[in-house]
Amino acid sequence: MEKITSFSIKYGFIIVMIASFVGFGLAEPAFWGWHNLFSILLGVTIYGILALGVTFTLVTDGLDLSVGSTAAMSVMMASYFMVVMEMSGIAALVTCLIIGALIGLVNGLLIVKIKIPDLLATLGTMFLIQGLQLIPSGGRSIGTGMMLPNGDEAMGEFTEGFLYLGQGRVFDMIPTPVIFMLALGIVVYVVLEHTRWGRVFYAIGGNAEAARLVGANVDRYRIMAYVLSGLIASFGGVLLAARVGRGDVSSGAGLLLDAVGAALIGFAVLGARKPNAFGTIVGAIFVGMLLNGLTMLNLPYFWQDFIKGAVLVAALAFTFSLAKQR
Amino acid sequence: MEKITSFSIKYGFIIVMIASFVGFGLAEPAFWGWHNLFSILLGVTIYGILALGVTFTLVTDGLDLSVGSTAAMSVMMASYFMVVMEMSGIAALVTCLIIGALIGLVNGLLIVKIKIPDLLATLGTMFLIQGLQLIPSGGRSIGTGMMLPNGDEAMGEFTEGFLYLGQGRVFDMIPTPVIFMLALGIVVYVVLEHTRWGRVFYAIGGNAEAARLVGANVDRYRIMAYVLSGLIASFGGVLLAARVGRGDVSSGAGLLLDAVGAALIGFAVLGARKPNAFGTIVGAIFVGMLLNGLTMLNLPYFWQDFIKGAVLVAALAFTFSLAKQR
Amino acid sequence: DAPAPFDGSKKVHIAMIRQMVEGEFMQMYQAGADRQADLMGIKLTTFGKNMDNQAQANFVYQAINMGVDGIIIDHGLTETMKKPAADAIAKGIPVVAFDVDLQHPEVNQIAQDDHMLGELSLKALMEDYNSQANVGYVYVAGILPLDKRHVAFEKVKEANPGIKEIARTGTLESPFSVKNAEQVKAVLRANPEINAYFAPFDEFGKGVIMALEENNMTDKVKVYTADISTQDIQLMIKDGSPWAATAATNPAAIGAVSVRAIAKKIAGEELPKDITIPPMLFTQQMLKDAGVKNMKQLRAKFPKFNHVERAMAPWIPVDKKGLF
Amino acid sequence: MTDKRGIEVRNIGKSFGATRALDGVSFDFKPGEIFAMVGANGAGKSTLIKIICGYYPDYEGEILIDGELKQFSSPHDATNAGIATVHQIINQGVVQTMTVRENLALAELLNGDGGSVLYRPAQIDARAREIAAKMGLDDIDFDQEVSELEQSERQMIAIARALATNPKMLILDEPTSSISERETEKLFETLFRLKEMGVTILYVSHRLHEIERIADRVGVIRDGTYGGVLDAPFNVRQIVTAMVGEIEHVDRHAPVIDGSQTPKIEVRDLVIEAGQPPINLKIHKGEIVGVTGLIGAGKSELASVLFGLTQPVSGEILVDGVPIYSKSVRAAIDNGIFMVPEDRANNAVVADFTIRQNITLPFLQKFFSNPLGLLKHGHESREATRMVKAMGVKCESELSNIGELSGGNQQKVVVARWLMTTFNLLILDEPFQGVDIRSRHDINAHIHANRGDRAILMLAADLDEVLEVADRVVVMNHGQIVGEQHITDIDRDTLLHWTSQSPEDLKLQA
Ligand SMILES: Nc1ncnc2c1ncn2[C@@H]1O[C@H](COP(=O)(O)OP(=O)(O)OP(=O)(O)O)[C@@H](O)[C@H]1O
Ligand SMILES: Nc1ncnc2c1ncn2[C@@H]1O[C@H](COP(=O)(O)OP(=O)(O)OP(=O)(O)O)[C@@H](O)[C@H]1O
Ligand SMILES: [Mg+2]
Ligand SMILES: [Mg+2]
Repeated sequence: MEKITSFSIKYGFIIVMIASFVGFGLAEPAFWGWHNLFSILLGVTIYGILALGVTFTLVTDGLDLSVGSTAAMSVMMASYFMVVMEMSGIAALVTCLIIGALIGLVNGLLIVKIKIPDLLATLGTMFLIQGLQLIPSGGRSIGTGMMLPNGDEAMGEFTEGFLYLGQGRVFDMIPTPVIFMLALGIVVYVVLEHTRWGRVFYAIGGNAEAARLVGANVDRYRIMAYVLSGLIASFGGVLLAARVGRGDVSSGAGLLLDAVGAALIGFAVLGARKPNAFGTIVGAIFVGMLLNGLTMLNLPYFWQDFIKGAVLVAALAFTFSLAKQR
Repeated sequence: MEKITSFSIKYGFIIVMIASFVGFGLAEPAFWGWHNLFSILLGVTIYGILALGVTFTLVTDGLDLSVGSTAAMSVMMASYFMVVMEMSGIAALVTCLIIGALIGLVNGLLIVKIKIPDLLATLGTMFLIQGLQLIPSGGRSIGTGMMLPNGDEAMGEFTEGFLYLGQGRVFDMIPTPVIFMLALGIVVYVVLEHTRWGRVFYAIGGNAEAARLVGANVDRYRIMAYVLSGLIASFGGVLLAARVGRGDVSSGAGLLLDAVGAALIGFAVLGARKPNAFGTIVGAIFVGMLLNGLTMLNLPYFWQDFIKGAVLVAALAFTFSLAKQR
Repeated sequence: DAPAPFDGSKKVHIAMIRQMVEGEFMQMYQAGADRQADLMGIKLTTFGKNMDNQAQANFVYQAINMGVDGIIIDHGLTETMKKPAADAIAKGIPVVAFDVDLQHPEVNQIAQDDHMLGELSLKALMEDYNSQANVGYVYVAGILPLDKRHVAFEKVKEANPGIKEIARTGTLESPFSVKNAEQVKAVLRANPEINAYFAPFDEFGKGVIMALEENNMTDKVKVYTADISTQDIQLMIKDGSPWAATAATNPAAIGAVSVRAIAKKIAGEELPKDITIPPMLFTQQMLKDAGVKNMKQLRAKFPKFNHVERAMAPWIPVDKKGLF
Repeated sequence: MTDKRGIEVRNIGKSFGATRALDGVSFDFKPGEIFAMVGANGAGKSTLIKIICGYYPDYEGEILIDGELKQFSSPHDATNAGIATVHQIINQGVVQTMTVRENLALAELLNGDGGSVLYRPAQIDARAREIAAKMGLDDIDFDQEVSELEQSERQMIAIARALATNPKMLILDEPTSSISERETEKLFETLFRLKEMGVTILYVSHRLHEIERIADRVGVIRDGTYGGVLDAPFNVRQIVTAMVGEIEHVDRHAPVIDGSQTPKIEVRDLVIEAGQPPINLKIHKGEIVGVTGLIGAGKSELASVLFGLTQPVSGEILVDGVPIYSKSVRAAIDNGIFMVPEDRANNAVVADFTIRQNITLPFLQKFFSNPLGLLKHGHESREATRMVKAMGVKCESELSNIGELSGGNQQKVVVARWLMTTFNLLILDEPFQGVDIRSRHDINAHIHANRGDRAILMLAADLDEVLEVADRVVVMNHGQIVGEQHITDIDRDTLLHWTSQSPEDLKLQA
């Protein structure tokens, strides 16, 4: 009995995932195609990446609500730099990452130094950035040929290299963003689970006071978590810009909730009951797989939110109720 | 010095509020008109009401992310009941409130009984309801004359009385939703500050274990907080339906963040540094006033998000940094 | 010789109250309206919070409180906006509406001919495919212009049994194009027989294009849409672009028409109750032949698109340079 | 030439907003001595410690180590300088969500100066074992999460970790407040060994008998100011006088028990855990019964059953001869059974509530008039003020947040909340944890003066504490009651023997 419970907690989620994988494939063989599997992965890259950033803040017992708008900011800025200011792709990339890290730094300082609770501080910066990102372009989408305020046309273009970040394929097969997501996932996993820093992050999340008293520089680590979150979010935004090929004003909105959702589903993976990189990625992929499969079965879009929610609730209820029994 | 600090903490927010009130009026005299002031209040009713529900959950140290979609659910259900099922306005109202309370109950049980962390549980129900609300109408907005799946037209109508909830004016002057918001605000204020239930809610938020050991039925109170949050959110949804006069699919979108924002700005009002009903309402009105004033000054929409965020961050930074110095 | 109050007797103040503010179409509409107001020396105040219907109703009252001379209502829900509009008219403030039926005899209705928009795009499709096509469709119910275009599609399917709808998706979740692309990709995998796509809204169209590109299917499926913008043009003229045709009105022109219409009303001039703006069809070939790369050039090469001869008057200056 | 070695603090001052916690305090701590620091609750002991260990980098005054001026900007700096600290609040010393292993090796895990950034499980495990071995903690499960551990085990982890750093100075802030006699002995042995090795030990405790026994010198802090230093030999009396002045004697007036009377409270054949022998206990009107026993002897479990927190397997609880059944805390309270729990910070205090709000919490209905249920401010304020006065809580006003009070004063508030109304049984679980002698005396006096014909059950691992309060001492061991003595014929040796019997001995007796 004990064993069954602990097995269920540990592998229940994975089993459900495999079962749905098999189920979808039986119902619609195209689901199992290599190409489709990569499409699923590609579909979750952006919010999967954001979710990795969110994981950092969750681990330190915080939460960054500004990741969605930071990513959107990055989309608009990357486009603005290349299209209007005619910067090179690499310069645009680096500048975006710097901006993302700075946003994270501001969040971190507000939370750690001014001691504003995390939800409040990041909700504030979320609104702030959401507005800020639209100011340079006056609220318009940014693409080559767009009219500038002085009546000229913007002549810059997304560089080839930059577009490759979002649209390239490695070995003509694996989309580059997928590589980025998996690589980042592995890095975050290793950092959190197998380095001392990771232990410090978790220790701070468990008891910041204790960590401080044994000599960890808690403030610096917590700020670092937000900086990483901002940095990763802006990288997600860069990939999104590269995929879309222009600065689309509608970018950020849905990203936040999807990213937070993925990170939270990660709680249920392998019965972790705490934020963890592996779970985050698996959670993101699971949601992507469900949406892909259900679309193939021609389920209307509003069923998708419902199912996303039902899965999240079921996974959590399962994990937590079993864990409680133990 | 001491005195100045504590005065600033206590009245800083109110002073900024009065200053902006004066400033807007000087720039645009129409701002001060009675009618405009009621417009401002009317503009914040829906999310102000939702924010009151959020306040309950914040007080018990939780957070209900599903309020926005509960309200949206209520919009769709009210419309469905009246337009498709041709129920009376009062029956639709009551049924919606019951649904809202039930959603809250589910949240409460997930959190208290299965012990899923609050953010996770309510994020799950948020997605779930967001999908669920669209299922009865197949994802379409609900209005008189809409096509039903069987090819008939829906013949029901929003009743006069129901519409009055959202569009009526008391003394030909004060919009009914404003009355509801203020009345509900007063009720929530009295309950939280001046009844023993409120005291227990706060005690639970401060130290749930201590509250349990002085005999409070902590589980019941926490469930109650979510039920109230759901109930209030669905009431907000009913008012929204009555204002819009139609079951519009896009209703819920911005509500969550605006409601949470208002409740959080409430932390800064009178230097409370904790969730409180008075601050919530004042926070909501402040944001509404800013948006109204800035629109009058013809500021583009994207500046509004920016300013909303800047105000939130500034108010919080001010309150918390001063409080820290003390 | 302009009529009062445009004779310089006072600065006319107009409110434009919007349901949607984001997106290319909406931005161009705004730009057109701003430009026209500028030319006429009108103060134009824009009210809008994206997709917040009750806020839109509030804004009407706020505009009334500000004592504006006229109100343009741009999109919105009939049920929500008809009462505020009636209240404004009762206060003596004239109202015109774009793409929302306000059900009031004194409101002039401006609309792009959405039905025709759908028809034109589908006509191009039928020509290209000889009325035999397996069509993928992107549609979200409950949005008025999309619903009208949807009706056109239903009619075409009825009249042409060779046009088959194979699958339908659509979402308004942002980021728009990416979320739609994910869905379309899954549909294309599950239904390889699809050889044409009807996505009567350019934001949907971009999602389809992205899906085709990422699936390496740009040579297998052609896409038919509605609306046009610089970015759309860029995508259409790209080498090997699957974007075959789009039917569009000029949003900037509609913006200008809206301002002219309300101005004429304020001046007390005659104005037809319904002002419809006819769309034009642009095929990939037309654009390539004309060497058009952006909206500015498009307007220069297709003057009919730019100059919508609606709500004109000798005293109203029009934008000759065609800035948008 | 004075000896420059050791650690010297000069003219230390520290304010928290309007509170002046320390003002011009100077001490010198010599190598190879155990320096005990005493002072009433809120005197500033913990604050001084946090200054020395780098937690509060902004203070007035100077810290010299071996004659050299030092300024630590973080606990990390202090650790590097060879200062190891065990803090008063144990839960500030462990990370509950991590395993025992990780907690033992926490310093290595979090700092690992110069070492690899990689987390090396094997290394950490070895280190954890080494640390555990020093304190004889080998029987603890290394993979357990600390959240599942007892308070005493948590404290042992924190102590073990501090000892393991081979410090130059070891600071212990009330290390014995929640560990048992046996563990205390082990700790003292270690301290004596470290002393031999020349380590400076700064020891803070409210258990003055301990100090009498182990300290070489005693430094006194009085209200944040320097209160003098006593050199050995000294006795408890002298320490008390130096600390808080003379303390008058508590009138005990143990009631005369008439065995034929119905006891106020009777616990009859109560089985708490299946398979355990039943517990029987009578408490008469006006009687204060003290229960002692080692950590984990089952005292708190008995208390939880009486208080309705957990349900017994079988057996009865009778009040005035009438069986009652408490299926919840509320029901227990309604039956007149109250409890002050042992873990004050986690289970008793609502830190961001005012003193007043904390006092009135269990009996809110009294202060909220029906039917509207609105608060009667005046009534609440009067009652709270009365209790604050009666218990001698040291505070600015009853509207201060309780979180700003010192531990002892918080404890007085927590006790006060239950004394507002009449009761049948008051359970005090480790009521004097971290409470200074004066406050203990105040609480004790108050309880004695107001016992009336009610029953009081006091649970404490420390025999001295029990003897201070109880009329009768009951010893628990492995979940059973193994013996009792009246206060008039106490024999310490027998009591200690009872507490330390092994399960086998107990079986033999049975
Ligand atoms: N973080 C803080 N903020 C405000 N005041 C504080 C803080 N820490 C301590 N104080 C105040 O400083 C004074 C000294 O407290 P401290 O904890 O040092 O006393 P102590 O001697 O250790 O008492 P105890 O024996 O109860 O542990 C008290 O008045 C306390 O209220
Ligand atoms: N939360 C718990 N989880 C696991 N075991 C527990 C728990 N609480 C108590 N126990 C076990 O129950 C037994 C009695 O513990 P109890 O807390 O009653 O002891 P105690 O005599 O009150 O000691 P203390 O001085 O620590 O309060 C011990 O063996 C202990 O390990
Ligand atoms: Mg202390
Ligand atoms: Mg105990």
